[in-house]
Amino acid sequence: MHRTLSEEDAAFQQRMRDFFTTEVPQDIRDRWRAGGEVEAQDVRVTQRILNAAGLAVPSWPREFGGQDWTNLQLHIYLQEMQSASVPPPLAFNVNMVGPVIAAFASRELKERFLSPTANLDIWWAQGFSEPEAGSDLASLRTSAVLEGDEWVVNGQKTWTTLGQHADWIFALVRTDPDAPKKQMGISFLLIDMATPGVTVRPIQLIDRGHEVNEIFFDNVRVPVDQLVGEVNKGWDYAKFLLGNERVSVAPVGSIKRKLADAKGFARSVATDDGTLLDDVHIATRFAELEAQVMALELTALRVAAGSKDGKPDPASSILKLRGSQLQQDVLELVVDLAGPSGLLWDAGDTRDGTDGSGREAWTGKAAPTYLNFRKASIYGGSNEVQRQIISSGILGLRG
Amino acid sequence: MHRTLSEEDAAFQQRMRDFFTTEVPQDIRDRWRAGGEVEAQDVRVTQRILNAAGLAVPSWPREFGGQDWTNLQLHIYLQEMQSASVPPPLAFNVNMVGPVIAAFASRELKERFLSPTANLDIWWAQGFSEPEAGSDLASLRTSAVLEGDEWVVNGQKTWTTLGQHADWIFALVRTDPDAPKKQMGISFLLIDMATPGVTVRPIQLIDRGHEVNEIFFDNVRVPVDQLVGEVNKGWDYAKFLLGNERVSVAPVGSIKRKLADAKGFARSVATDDGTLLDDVHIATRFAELEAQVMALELTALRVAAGSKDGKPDPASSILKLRGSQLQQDVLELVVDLAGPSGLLWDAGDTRDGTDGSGREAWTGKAAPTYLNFRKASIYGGSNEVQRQIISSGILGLRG
Amino acid sequence: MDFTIDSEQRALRDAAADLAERHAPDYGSGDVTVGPAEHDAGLWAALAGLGGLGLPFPEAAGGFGASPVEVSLVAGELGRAGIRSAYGEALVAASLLVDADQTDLVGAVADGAALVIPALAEPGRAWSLAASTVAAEGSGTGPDAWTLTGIKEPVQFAAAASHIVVPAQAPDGLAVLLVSGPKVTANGRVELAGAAATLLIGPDTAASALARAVNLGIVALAGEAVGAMDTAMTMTVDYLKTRKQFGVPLMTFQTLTQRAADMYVSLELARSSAQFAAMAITDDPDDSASISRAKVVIGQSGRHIGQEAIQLHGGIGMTAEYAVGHLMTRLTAIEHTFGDTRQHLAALAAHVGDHESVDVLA
Amino acid sequence: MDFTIDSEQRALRDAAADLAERHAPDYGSGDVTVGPAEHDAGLWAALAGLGGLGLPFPEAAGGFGASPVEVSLVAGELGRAGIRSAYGEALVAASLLVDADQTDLVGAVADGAALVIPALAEPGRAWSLAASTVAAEGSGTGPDAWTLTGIKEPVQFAAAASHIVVPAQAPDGLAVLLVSGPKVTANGRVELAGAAATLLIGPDTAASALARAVNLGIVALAGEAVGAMDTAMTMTVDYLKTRKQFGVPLMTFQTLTQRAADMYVSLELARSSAQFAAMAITDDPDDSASISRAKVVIGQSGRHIGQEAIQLHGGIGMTAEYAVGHLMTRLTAIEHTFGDTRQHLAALAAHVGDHESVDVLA
Repeated sequence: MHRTLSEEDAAFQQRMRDFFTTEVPQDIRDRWRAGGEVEAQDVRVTQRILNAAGLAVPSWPREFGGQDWTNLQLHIYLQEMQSASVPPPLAFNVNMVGPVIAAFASRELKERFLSPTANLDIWWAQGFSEPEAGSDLASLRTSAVLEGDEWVVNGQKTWTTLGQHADWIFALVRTDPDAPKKQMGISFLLIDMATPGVTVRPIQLIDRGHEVNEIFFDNVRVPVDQLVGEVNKGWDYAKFLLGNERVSVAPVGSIKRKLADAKGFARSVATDDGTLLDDVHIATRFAELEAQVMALELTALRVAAGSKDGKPDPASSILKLRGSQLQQDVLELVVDLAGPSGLLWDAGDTRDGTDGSGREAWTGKAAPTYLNFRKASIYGGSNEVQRQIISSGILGLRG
Repeated sequence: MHRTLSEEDAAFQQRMRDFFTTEVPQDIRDRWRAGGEVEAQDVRVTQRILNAAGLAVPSWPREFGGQDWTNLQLHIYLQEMQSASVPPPLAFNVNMVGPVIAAFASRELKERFLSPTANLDIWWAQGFSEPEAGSDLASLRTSAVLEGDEWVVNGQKTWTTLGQHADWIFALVRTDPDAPKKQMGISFLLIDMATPGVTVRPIQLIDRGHEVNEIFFDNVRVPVDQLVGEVNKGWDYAKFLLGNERVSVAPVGSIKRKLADAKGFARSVATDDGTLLDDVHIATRFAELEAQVMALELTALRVAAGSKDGKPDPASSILKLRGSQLQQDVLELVVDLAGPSGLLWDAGDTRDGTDGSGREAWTGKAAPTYLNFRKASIYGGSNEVQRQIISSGILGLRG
Repeated sequence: MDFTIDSEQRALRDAAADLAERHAPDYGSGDVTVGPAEHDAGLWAALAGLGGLGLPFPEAAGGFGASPVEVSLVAGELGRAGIRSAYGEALVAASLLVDADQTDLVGAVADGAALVIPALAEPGRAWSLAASTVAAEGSGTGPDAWTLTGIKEPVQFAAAASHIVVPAQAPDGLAVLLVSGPKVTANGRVELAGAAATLLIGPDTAASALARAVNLGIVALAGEAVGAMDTAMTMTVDYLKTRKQFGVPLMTFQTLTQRAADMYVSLELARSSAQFAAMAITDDPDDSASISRAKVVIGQSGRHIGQEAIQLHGGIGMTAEYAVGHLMTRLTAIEHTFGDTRQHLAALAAHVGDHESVDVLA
Repeated sequence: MDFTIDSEQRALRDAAADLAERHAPDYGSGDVTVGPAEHDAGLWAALAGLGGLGLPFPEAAGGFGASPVEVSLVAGELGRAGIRSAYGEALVAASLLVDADQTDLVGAVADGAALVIPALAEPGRAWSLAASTVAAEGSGTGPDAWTLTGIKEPVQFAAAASHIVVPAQAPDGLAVLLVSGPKVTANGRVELAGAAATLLIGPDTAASALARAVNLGIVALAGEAVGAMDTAMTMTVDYLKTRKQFGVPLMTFQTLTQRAADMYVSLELARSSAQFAAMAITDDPDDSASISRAKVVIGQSGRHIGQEAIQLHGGIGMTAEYAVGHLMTRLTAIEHTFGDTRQHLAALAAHVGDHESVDVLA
């Protein structure tokens, strides 16, 4: 048990830090750091830079571009990336469909899809959630019926994040409506968004942004060879995917980046006798959040070290649950820092610059960002679902 | 809608304040205020003083010593009593068995018991909980079998508060083991603790105190006329009683008294630059607790005003739930104020008095009192049960 | 202490409820403004018609001789319907106009002819009523001959305002001034570079007048917040009853119903506090301590209920087509208007040593 | 960063677990001390035999040349078994003795011949390492010729102590002194009226030596606390599995299982923090910031788990015959030993502006 990094890991850390802060353009990183709606082009450019350096898909099998890193190195990689405000490789590609294809698809599909997926030549969307299903994912209704050598897909997906940018979508579809359990009879299908019958409808959220969509499938014909693995085994692949998703969603580096930025915000707000960072209540909230984030980061390191052969450890639910809480707590703090300056939302343009009296852009983003991240405890398995995984999977409490 | 008291109510308030602070001996009130184990004699003396003045059983029917007060006056009475640290009339007598006897018992039982119950000539204990039942009160097993003109009682009760002082116990007993529902077949029996076969075993709690007991019944013979109301209707009377209990358990006045005392405690602890009451974190906790207690008190006033004909309003669960939380929060604050001085428990005797350097008695009581009051969210219907009453009884959420 | 309302108040509340229903945004349509609202002239005229804008001010001062209790009732109905307006802000400004004996302008405010808004926020500064970076300079020739320099930002509804009321640093201390036809650049930015102003209240009484005015504004916001919480609560309960997951209604899940119960507790505590706040300043307009306590309770309850309402709904709660997210947005804004929870706690904390306990029956 | 333990550490931990099992209080018997414990000479001799008392100190200084990591492992097993002892206190005192080159006495401490306890608390004063009302006066004839005046109280285990270590106000500032055979009046009260003392550490380095010593003490307490939380968690889970209400096991009630999950999260965060704290001062004994952060996490987790463990048990959790209540009692005491959550937060808050973020991989 020791705190310091080995020489090798310290060198690795330095290499990552250098790469992220010099090879990814500053303007892209500035936009990412400021938050707000995702610029698709920034994500594309960044992922291609990373991919060229072998840094886009480190968790994939070596033959498809992965790295033989330790869990600690993977943590350092993510930490440094988030710390430098580098837009991360698209999760739908890198953490979701890529690993599923690599693990379960035919050699043909692997060769067709993995390389463009790693390079974001294909932008993937996730077609899992449905309006009537909610947390009960397995009750999905979108159907695929085999006609000749095509699956004919009908139904609707929702909450499809960044679906407006997507070239392809991986979807769970019901291929056997008569299966004895709802988890059976589901397949995992790859669908070109340009196929006739696919429609995207944007959903506006309460932060004014457009990041999720409804996707409608109206007699969409999908070649039979675009089904991953075996027919009616889709639920197994989905569980594998969701496990990966959970492991990747303790955004410790992002939380730390935001908390550090928040200190700058606090320093920029004058009070009657100093700045908000001098206010005892505010300073104490920073101290408390730093202690709690430290505990989360340490737990991420410890749990990662304990997980075996890539299988999702139920302990990763701790990271998802606590990570989303702390992410939300930090954004709540930022809204409080913005105070009356946050009561109007689109303020970035009013910064004066000459007399320093203008409103700073972060104040106008504080409230919508806070509201947007209420999603963190809902998507990717709500916090209630994570607690359920912990209580039944770890504690053995089965009601 | 107006804030101030009417002239009549203001006069009532003054009358109560004068009575409690002049008619109840100072030494009794000092002991009560300091907390710790209950002195039975203090409770007896006080209740008799109150009863002589018509202030022991104001909620009872007029003919048995009650008062025709408004709900606001009842609130003022309790508030002033608690504020003056007057030991309240024994709840088992005044809020529990008394009202049940007055509402459901025969004229004969009323005449036999109500007057000595009001005057605490009989100290009652409550025989409801059983070891195997917990929150599921109705699954009780203590049995009563009719033999001639006597009920023969066998079984065990537990968590019997202050049972060591009790002269009589009112108990729920199963009189029809074959009833189709567990709530049926229960009767409400009055039992003299001196009857052969009744045994009391003390339970020590983690505050070192002895306030609860197990009571064993071994072929205890109870005259048939000591059954209240009708046989097998005991569950109805218990529900009536528990409703009354809930209404009476928002100890706003006691919480305010303790919070005010805590300010004095904070002022008595020196820091490197003042006292704990000057510490911003401590002062803010006081301010926050005062705001929250204010909201509770206002809600107690508002809910009391809305309740009709003595029926327990499900809204009273709000008072029980929030009251117990705030009670616990205040005691948690007191432990924090005691700090290292609270690490040993029985410190009252070390106060020096001459040089003022001795430890004050409250510091040694802080931790055990805090621990003791974890009971507040467990007994009288746990907070989980209160939430259940709110969600199903008020919100109509029936799972 | 009496929480009941009389028949006149009940009639006012019912009328406000009707008005609110007519002007309520139709969130389901998907084309309602997301986030801070614009001024709605139609709603405003209706509020004036109801008598809502001059309610708490004496008739002699241009008002309608009711009290903050009536303000709270009207605001509650606006909040319940999800209406976001300048109601609280306009009352703050009007309170200052009343204190400055601007009877005609108060009358114009009350009948809706004028929209007067307080310009309180300054860029890069935390909420404060004690100081200002805006400077006021008088020519010495009378109350109408003052000029202001500096920036107030953001001032919500400034673009629609006929006048703004401006706390500013005068040579002798903090003063309150009136500016007609404020120059609004960009979004909510009021540039006062040499703007002509009328001195309303001088340094002797500006601080106390401002505190009183904000007390009234907080009563309006507290009432509105409770209305919004009420609707969020009702919607959440309905959702738990009707929405099915895993083949059963959500209310089958005890962890959700227990949390709904906690929301209800928060709601009822907030309701008591909002009503009490109105009673307290009806009795004593300077009772800032009671107002701060109520603001703390409202702020904490609003955060709790807003967050839980979304969480218990799941994704649907975050969409612009569903009211719950908008309600939480508004509750978040209310928490940060006229001082947030931390600031009101700090104000209270500075005085906890001054009293033994809080006496609501005083 | 590496959280794994080597085979030597594993052996030590297993030995500590055996020792703890042998000396664990039998709460079920009902005749275990409730509240703060008395010194248990048998346990202490066993701890000395294990090598536990001199673990983190260099062999040259009289210790066993291990590190705070080993302390944390041993303390964890004590905590798990519900053993309450002077372990943390004794390490604080020994750390000061090591800094003062009291090699013989350190040796005596390590083999259990001496019990040296720090006397830190003073009546009517909040936790502080910066000042003292106890005065130290030197005769000028050497380090052994000092006297102390004042009171330290409460000093747990003082009655059993061969020596106490006393921070006191010397003419030039805060110093640390040693008193042999302290005079204990009443419960934990040490009267120092003219007590003869040896100067251990003078004002130049007393503050930093005290901070280092307390850092070590906190590592021991944090380890113990996690052990106690672990047992409370296990007992709660077992209870939910086996105890039936309304005809079904308690784990049928989702509101309880979801709260058990939250307890588990608290436990794991506390575990990481306690282990990290040990690593941090193994690297840098002066890293008080890492220690304060860990103390905050442990304090909050311990409160959460202690309170919920009792609540989920119901009444049985409050009885002296059941371990859970004792564990919460101990967790409450640990939170208030060597500075509580508020005080460590305040220490951290004073420096939040000094760094951009916390780097655990430093």
